[in-house]
Amino acid sequence: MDSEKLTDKILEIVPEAQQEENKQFLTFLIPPDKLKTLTTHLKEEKELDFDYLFCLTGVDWGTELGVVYHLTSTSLNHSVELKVKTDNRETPEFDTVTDLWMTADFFEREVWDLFGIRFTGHPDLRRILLEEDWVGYPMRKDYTDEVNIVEL
Amino acid sequence: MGVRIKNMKYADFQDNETLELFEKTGGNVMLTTIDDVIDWGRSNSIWPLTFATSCCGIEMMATGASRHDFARFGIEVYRASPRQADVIVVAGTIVNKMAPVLKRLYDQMSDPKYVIAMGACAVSGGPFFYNTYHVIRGVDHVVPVDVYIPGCPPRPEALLYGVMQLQRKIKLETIAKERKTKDDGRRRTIKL
Amino acid sequence: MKEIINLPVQSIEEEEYHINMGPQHPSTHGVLRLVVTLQGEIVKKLQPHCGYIHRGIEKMCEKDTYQQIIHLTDRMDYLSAHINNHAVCLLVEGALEVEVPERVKYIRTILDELNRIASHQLWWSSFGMDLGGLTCFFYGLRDREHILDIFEESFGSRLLHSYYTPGGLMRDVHPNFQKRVKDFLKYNRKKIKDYDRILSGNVIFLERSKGVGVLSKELAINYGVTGPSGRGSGWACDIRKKHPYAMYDKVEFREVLRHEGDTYSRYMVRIDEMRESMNIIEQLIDNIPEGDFSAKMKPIIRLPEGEYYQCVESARGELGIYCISDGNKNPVRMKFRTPSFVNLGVLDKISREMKIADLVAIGASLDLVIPDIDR
Amino acid sequence: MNSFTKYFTDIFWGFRSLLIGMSVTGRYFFSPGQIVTQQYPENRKKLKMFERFKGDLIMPHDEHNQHRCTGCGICETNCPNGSIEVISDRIELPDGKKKRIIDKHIYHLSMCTFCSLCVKTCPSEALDWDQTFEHAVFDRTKLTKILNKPGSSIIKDIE
Repeated sequence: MDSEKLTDKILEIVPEAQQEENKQFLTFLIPPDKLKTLTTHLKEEKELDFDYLFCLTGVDWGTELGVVYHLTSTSLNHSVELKVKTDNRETPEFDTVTDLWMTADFFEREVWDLFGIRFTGHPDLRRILLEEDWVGYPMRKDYTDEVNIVEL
Repeated sequence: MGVRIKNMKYADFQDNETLELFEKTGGNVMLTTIDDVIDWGRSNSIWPLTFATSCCGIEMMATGASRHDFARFGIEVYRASPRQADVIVVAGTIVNKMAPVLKRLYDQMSDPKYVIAMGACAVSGGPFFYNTYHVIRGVDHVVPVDVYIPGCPPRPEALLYGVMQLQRKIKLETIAKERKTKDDGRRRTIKL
Repeated sequence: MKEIINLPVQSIEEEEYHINMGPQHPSTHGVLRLVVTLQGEIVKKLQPHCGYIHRGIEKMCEKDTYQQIIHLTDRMDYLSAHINNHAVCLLVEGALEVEVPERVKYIRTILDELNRIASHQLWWSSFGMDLGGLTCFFYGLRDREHILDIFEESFGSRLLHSYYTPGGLMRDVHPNFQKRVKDFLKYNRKKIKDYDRILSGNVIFLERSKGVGVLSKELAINYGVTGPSGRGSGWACDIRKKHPYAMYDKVEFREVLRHEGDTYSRYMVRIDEMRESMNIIEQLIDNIPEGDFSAKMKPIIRLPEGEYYQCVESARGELGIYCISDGNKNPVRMKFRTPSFVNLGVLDKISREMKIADLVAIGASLDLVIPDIDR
Repeated sequence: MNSFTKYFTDIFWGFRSLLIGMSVTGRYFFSPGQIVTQQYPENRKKLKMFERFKGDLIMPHDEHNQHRCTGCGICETNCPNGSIEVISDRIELPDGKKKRIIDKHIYHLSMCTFCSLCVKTCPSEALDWDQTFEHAVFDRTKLTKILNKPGSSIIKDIE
């Protein structure tokens, strides 16, 4: 499917989606509550068939926290990049995509570990890299740790 | 000083002044002979623990393999259990989560036990000294270290050289005195 | 007495218990901890606990310049250090739209493939060792030393090179480079036959690897298992074919695919890949063009504002780098989609209902590098 | 009958594969020309590293005890792990100009990762790699080195 058709299709499913400028991928900013609907459609519909989630990234843009999903279809060879953002730095929360792509299991645990973004419906949301009793989320921009970090 | 390893002369080694600090003080003829025999045995059969955390572990494997052959030094077999090991070669970064495990492994080893810090990460934190939140800056914050081998990663020959340094150190031990517990003075952090 | 005898005794077959493999365990290849729930000898559930070598490389990248990031990526997947460097270099070159000289492309491709062979040889050694064949360990590492000599002659280090820079190479390759590589290829062709004779046809090895840890193609895609492990399940996921970079669109090579999806097919994919890598090198080594070893770059590299994703085929699978830049010399966010991290996720799924001894074989066949998981 | 033959063919192929494998090891056992083991401390005199081998950072000095380092600090800023510290002084030249000269070029071998960025970026080519690799010591402080020799000065024509 070429990118124009894909854009139409995604806008049909989620009219609130905003397309963003990006040279490499078709990028959409999705409202967090529509994430589940869109990803389910992307995965399940035969003509979209996004069966491979190749990257899931947690990002701290300074004021907003968010997650970037990179999806591609192994059969139809088209890819898309989805973004969700939230202002809520205390208890950021998005829907999980683990039930669609099992890759997301570890990725989401990592994002929870390093950014403190909670994923509703994730089967086993524990810290994956740091100890269970670690305080704070180290990849956030405002993370400070005077004991462990030596600044250059 | 009669400490000779293989056919390396005393002057060929580095850091002889620190070695002289460790030198034993006197002893009668009988005891020194027994010491020599025991130290000869100990220094030529130091068995390492299979403990590799990252890149330096690959060089440690390379040292154990055909080209460099660890076993020529009596470091015959890698033991998977700390109970059977004499030396722990800390090859790689030690992070906060791993430090308790390393400490426990060290505690489980039976005396006499030795530690070689191999590679920049184990010596001082190396590339992960600054700006990171989860790294122990030098394994000597966790366990006392006998020999430091810098390099990232050190060549297999450098590891063999470090092993010879350790053998020299073992040859200076005496059974008359308890082996110095390593916490006095030698375990210090370096101001950078 | 009677009460004791009449106590309800749970038979061992029904009782579940947990054992810890790792963090210090010879067969986890590093500091991975697997909490295995067993019933008898059958694996019922497996929980990987990583993070025992989590060094926060992504956090460090936010304070480093792009040249400095290259030396950090060496330490992620140390067995394919060149390929990791290549990913960062391609990311920077793509963002700045720099055209690197042909010579650089040739040399980079050759070095990448040499690195892949070295990585697979080390994997072969440790895989054999995990299955009880100590001979493999000595033979694999013996042949690998030849590649390391080539590396060391040109840029002075054996394992972690930091040889690529954005725009080119740190310095030109040694004049002996071509001759040494050709000698190595001649040598290695014979040795790979030895590998087949020692392990690939061995009856004990076949018993322990065929039908063990079967991963279907659908599962491989759903779990994102890339690299030789994914291709062992029949999924054509080679980045060198899908998104060619460097010289890969100019050379001819076969994407090695097998469809059984078990440990043996993952093993055979890697053995065949070594041969394919040698074919690629053979096509390139005689035609390295003369020219500069680096394009002109500014001393301080600033990527234009935006987001970039670059993937390369590392020895373990798809290595992706997602980078957000705000126009400064440091990235805002640098995410490494490392292949081992993703491949580890499937270990639980494919080792269930297997014997615990098979778990060692399955874990080794996924070729996990632990610092690559934890970063 | 079928399982019976299968049983014996399996045994036959099993033995065959084992013998094939053992023939490889046997060949190496009886061909001493293929010995690859290096006798490290014995061959120490002959053992030569490759000329590009990165063993240790040095600052080459010429016969007049002069080096090429201006103390600009570019190596310090380029070092990814802070293993170089340049401490420089400002002195006043006879003609009234101020000039920066190097006081100490401190190099932490314990932290160096041999990425070669300092050697590459140095504008006056003052740094180079040495081929020594025998660095193991008992005391970590010994790994901090001062690269410029005592009493050394800068070669005249370098700015």
